[in-house]
Amino acid sequence: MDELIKRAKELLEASAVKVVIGYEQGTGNKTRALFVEKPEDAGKLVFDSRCVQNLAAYVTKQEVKSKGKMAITATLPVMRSLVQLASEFQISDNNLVVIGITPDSKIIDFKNLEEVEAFVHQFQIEIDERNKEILEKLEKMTPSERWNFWIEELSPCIKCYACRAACPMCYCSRCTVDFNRPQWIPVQSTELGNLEWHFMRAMHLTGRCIDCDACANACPLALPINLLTKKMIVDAKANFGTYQPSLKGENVLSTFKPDDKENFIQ
Amino acid sequence: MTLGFYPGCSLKGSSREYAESVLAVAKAFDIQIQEIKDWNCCGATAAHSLNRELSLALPARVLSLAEKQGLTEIVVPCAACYGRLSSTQYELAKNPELKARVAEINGIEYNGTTTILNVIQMLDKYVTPKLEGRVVKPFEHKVACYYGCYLVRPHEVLNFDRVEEPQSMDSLMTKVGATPIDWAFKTECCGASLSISRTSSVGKLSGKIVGDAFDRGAEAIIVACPMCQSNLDMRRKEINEYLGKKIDIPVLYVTQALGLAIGLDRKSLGLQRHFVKVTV
Amino acid sequence: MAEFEPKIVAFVCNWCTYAGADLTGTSRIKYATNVRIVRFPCTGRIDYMLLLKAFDEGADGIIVSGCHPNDCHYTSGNFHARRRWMTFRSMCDFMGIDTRRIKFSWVSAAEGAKWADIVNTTVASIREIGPYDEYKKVAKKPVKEENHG
Amino acid sequence: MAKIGVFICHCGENISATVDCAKVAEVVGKYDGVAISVDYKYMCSDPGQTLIKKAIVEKGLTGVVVASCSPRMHEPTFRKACAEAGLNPYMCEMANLREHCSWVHEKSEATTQKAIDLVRTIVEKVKHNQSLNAIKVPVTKTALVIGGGIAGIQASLDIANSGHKVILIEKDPSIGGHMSQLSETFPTLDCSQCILTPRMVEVAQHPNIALYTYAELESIDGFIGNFKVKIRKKAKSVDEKICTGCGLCTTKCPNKKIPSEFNEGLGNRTAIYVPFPQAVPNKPVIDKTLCTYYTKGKCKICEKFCPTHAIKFDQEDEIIEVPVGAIVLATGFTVKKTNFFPEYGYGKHPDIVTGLQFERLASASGPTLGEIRRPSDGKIPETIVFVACAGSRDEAKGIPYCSKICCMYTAKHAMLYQHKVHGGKSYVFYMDIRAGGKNYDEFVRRAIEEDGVNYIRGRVSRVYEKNGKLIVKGADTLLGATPVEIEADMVVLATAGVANEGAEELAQKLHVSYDPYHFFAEAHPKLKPVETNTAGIFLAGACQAPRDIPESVAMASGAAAKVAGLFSQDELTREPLIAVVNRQAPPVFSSCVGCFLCMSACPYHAIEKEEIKNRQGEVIKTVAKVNPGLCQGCGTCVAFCRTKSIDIQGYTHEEVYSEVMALLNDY
Amino acid sequence: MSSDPHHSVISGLGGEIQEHTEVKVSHCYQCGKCSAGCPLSDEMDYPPSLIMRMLQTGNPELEEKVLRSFSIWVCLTCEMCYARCPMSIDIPKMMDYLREKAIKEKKTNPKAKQIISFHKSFLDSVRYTGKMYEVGFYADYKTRTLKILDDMMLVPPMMKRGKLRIIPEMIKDRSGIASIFRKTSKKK
Repeated sequence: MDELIKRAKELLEASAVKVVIGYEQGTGNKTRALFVEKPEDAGKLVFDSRCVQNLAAYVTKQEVKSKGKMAITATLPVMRSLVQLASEFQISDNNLVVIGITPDSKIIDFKNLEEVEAFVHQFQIEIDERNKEILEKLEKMTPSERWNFWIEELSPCIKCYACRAACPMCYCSRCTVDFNRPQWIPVQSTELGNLEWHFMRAMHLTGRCIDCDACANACPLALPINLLTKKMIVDAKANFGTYQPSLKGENVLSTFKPDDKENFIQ
Repeated sequence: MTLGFYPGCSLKGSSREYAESVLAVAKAFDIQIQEIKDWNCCGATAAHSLNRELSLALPARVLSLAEKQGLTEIVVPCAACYGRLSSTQYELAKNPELKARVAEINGIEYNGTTTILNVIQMLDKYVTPKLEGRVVKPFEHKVACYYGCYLVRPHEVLNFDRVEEPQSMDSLMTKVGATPIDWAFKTECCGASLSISRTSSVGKLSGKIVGDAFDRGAEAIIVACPMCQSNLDMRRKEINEYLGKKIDIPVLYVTQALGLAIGLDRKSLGLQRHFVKVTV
Repeated sequence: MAEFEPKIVAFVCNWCTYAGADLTGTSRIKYATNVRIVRFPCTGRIDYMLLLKAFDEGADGIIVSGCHPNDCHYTSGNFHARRRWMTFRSMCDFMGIDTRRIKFSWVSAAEGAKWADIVNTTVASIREIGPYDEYKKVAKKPVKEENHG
Repeated sequence: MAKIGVFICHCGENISATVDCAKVAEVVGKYDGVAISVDYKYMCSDPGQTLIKKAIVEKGLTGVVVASCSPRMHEPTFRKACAEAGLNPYMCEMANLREHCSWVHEKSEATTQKAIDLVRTIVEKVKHNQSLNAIKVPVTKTALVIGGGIAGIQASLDIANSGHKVILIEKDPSIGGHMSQLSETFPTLDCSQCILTPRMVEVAQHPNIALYTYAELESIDGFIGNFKVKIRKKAKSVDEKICTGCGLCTTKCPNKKIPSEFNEGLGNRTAIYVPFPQAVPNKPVIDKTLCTYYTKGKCKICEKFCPTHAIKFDQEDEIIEVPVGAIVLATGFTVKKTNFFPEYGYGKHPDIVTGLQFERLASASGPTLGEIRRPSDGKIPETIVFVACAGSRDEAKGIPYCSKICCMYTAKHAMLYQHKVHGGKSYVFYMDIRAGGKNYDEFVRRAIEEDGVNYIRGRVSRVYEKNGKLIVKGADTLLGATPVEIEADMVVLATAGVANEGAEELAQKLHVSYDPYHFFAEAHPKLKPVETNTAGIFLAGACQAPRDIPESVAMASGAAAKVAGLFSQDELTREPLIAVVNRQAPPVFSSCVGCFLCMSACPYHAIEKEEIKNRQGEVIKTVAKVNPGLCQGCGTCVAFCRTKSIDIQGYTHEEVYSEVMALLNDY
Repeated sequence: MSSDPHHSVISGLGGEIQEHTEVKVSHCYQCGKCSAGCPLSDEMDYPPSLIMRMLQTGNPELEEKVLRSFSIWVCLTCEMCYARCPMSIDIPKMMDYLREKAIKEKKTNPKAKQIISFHKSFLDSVRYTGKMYEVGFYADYKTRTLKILDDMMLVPPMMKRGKLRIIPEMIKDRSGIASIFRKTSKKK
């Protein structure tokens, strides 16, 4: 932690960056995002197991970007998000410095995003056992059981879009739900509106989601919406092979193999 | 490091001079050789002609033993054995069910991790680098390097040298002072396993080989396979009958020629055991 | 009550399946009247949200069809579509949307008969399964009116 | 408020037999936005069209729906009619009542109901249609032809003769290609050079053709009608303007032992050289890689002797940039060399030669002046073996396809041999004789029946040398595959025709797709044989697949016709049914967030990055932009875009959305 | 289109071969290169490419001929055909299968008696000693073939040169070897 603070200080003092994005002690036993702009404030930075929020969500936000070059304390999920964002031209080495934190909480410096990519590629994106079980349980259900399950689960959704705000990949300036000619997604939080919103959200994250669970963690009603994206990851792996964010930016849906399986097509 | 050694049956009997020369050379370059304990026959042509599973099980057992003995790399001087062992490793690597089945038959664990070297690979790896200054009696003869079948074929299994007109033995012989000739029968079959059951064919096939080598002025034929050697050597009577003339160029194992070049004595290389007198 | 007449919407590409359906016509092959064709330049253009919309509006079944692999008028539109369908389909399945009601197919400009067959079998199977009330219930549409006018 | 006119066609009885057209007209007439709804016997007839035109004018229609046959049949007709009446043609759509309804259903309520639904759907679409204007792209009426073989020559001449400018580039010092190396040509046995050289000269002298030999394509960008190409003119070290082509230099050059490419290594050339006597242009170049001056730093003998002081050692590569409207790829092919064949001795036997080398031996202008003499000792071979399918149809060697031309030239070779060497014995090992073509099979029969060439059906397993003879081991599969062994003096391998070295890179440069063997891919195997999937780039000759001379020439003329067609207008008019990325007022500029996933999805590389800059010229935003010249309108990008920032004209979100809505909802 | 390597377009023996060895008889287009390169095709009743053709027909009579052919026993598995086959068809592997089948179905060609006896004696020797004990196996082979005198003149000189050992070198784990033979010779 001290090392993290030291690093942040250095960067700010050398004014290599204008802002360092990290965590600070929040209310209760929570941590929250912190934006350090003065070296003397670096001391506020904390890092421990409670820091699960995916800070990558901030690097595309105008108000943060506008501060100038950013540094970000990046755990593995954050690093994955950054690689994906870079592959979608949202960030680059010119406007971002990555202070990596390894899964065993060591600090590593990265010269550039290539190095970050190389680092994250050492780790496979694996759905954890608990969720695997849940997915299997769901897959065992009949379609109508699944249907009822989701209608049921999603019915409380109030379309507050906290999931969208928390997701580093949801940086679009205009989300499809805000698009009204035509109105693709019913705005009201009706059963249908909720269903279609979460359906589309998962589809848009196919091949892009890096399974950080930020969406589910952010949901005030604790809806299991991350199951949808997890399912997409499982499928993508099964159907299109390796699943890793890569700077090559070959999204599974924007590329194809002539021999992709098509057993479902008549 | 110790190099595993799988002599195979011939090297224990009719071709013991091959074993002798291999070991002699190994000793001369202090390569630690360790024979695989309680090894069995690879099954040779007989096994794969009559019983596929057996033809995989027998070599697999040998490889398992090597693994058990902690031998990561073994040399298999007999080209036929080398072929069988390599093919088995290849087949089983390709086909997990078969691998399981074979392990079950043999009742020994098999991983297929052993590196299998033929005699030339062994020499290239452990001898040629140290050959500098060791050649005291350059083997200054025109030699026909004869590879036969199992040393180079099938290529996708062995992936050693090139299938047509291989070069490895030739370059090795050049290093010990010999002059390899360019000839046409480097990889033609000598008749192999038909030696006893269909001697006439062997006389013909081996005849063509010895004939071509002779016509192109070879003073010796160099081989790396006991079957080739015994067919070209012990069957010289039939060969000469086929060719209608008496040809007496000797047939040496690559290790014998190399042994002579580095000054090992002829007996230790088993040269007295040949049918065609080794005059070179 | 009269036999249930399923509403089937077909999303097809202009160059293969639409032309194929034309051929069905020119060859006077008869098929069920339940299907309504919407024409697209290429399967690559077909937005999966439209398929959901079709269910919203009360479709009981959907056909999506285009050029066979390697025959795409735009060389690779159908390859992209195929991946999208694969993902869309398993997403539907996972959320309990009845994938038996969505038929994907390749119908070339020469396969007039195949088109008729696809339509007939689809209609038959949907008749079997019955109307898509499950979805209709959820889609009881206060939403609908807004989309018109 | 929309004013839609709906015109229901009976199509004689084709529609009205099963659909109650009057009822359709009546029901649809009640829909809001429908200003007029009528049915008529033949809408496509003159009176029918007049009906529509009148309505447009009188009722001031904002959109037209013609419910008749398939739009694939008559859409152009009715759109034209609308345009003539002053309505934007893209405000006219068709409902397919014939192919998709009346012809496929029995007469019934349901059928009529379906017809009504179909019309309603299209009405709703038209309500959301926007006026569109055809896209006009200016056309640069100059063609670039890459490759100066017979295909390139033919294409250049045809384009030039149709009155357009042509730039022909050839990587070698002379045009002529493989054809200039050939002796006689099948199936007529007329001399290759005799028919080719006049064309070569014509190219050089044609006022519309700019010929750059010793030049290669450096780079390209732009799109159909508007390509920008950079051409590298390699330094010839000879000033062409001054050089008279007297050839003195080539006789004086001390470096005389360089294997001649033109003679396939069977003859030699000098370091400063003209590839062959009839070369065009007939002026030498210095081979920098082998010239003694360039390699060792001294010599310059040629310079000393050059009467016009044309030698310029300090000359450097020159890169020129030219705008062109179309490109013809005619880069040809090459053949496998004998060293490709382990079983035939890795090319170590001088008397085992390729078919192309045999052409040189048989050619009057060749190293043996047309006498068949074997390279090793110049002896005339008494027995010669021709091996067909050498490498071709050989999956194990990575060439599973048939090289197409070998059967014919092998027959020709055997024939030429029999004509030139009396009493000579010739054998051809073949697997199948593929002589499809005018007078082709007759030609092969002649070789067998009249010239006594021995055809043996079987593949040669091995060739090796013994006592100055080449032992050829084959089998006669028509005699139960009995082994055949022939002692030959010379062996000719009909080696596989393969794509050029570097074909792949060139294809990638041009965004032209290619097959697994690096031959360039045509846009459609049957209907677009000379087009590529990149508009404005065409194919001619063996760069697309092994081709013989007649085919190459035909293809070249085909490609030329396409180019001439393209150049026949000053502007390219293209349907405006293409994708567009929306633009909005600052500070948003566009809803596009610039993730560029669409880029990798576009089959045509039509999506570009556009940097939006502020007054200070700083980039504020980078968004996608569709190049209207490249976009073909598939819409794959549209279905991709998460922010719905790309839309495709003619099939916009709103249009298709409202179609689906209307489809399922009766009023 | 099936990607299953075992899926065969040919019925009968050809199909069976593909099923068990993945050797696709249908891939042969009869170029004859195998027959041309085979060192012993002149001693075969049907050269390799002809065998392939016979199998392609799926004609039971021809298949019978193949099984009863001498060719499959003369084949040396020298792998030359395979090495040069333009379609990479593993003919030797197919030959192995045919030999095994011919024995199972007792359809071996009479001319092949010696060759087969040789193989059998060889394996017996291995079965009992774990290795190929030349003297023993040799004696056994001779009693099988009644060719007592053949090669006898080879014996003394071999002895002299110490190329024959009188006492067989026994493998220790004889039961292991025995069980391998038992398990592999079980009819499946």
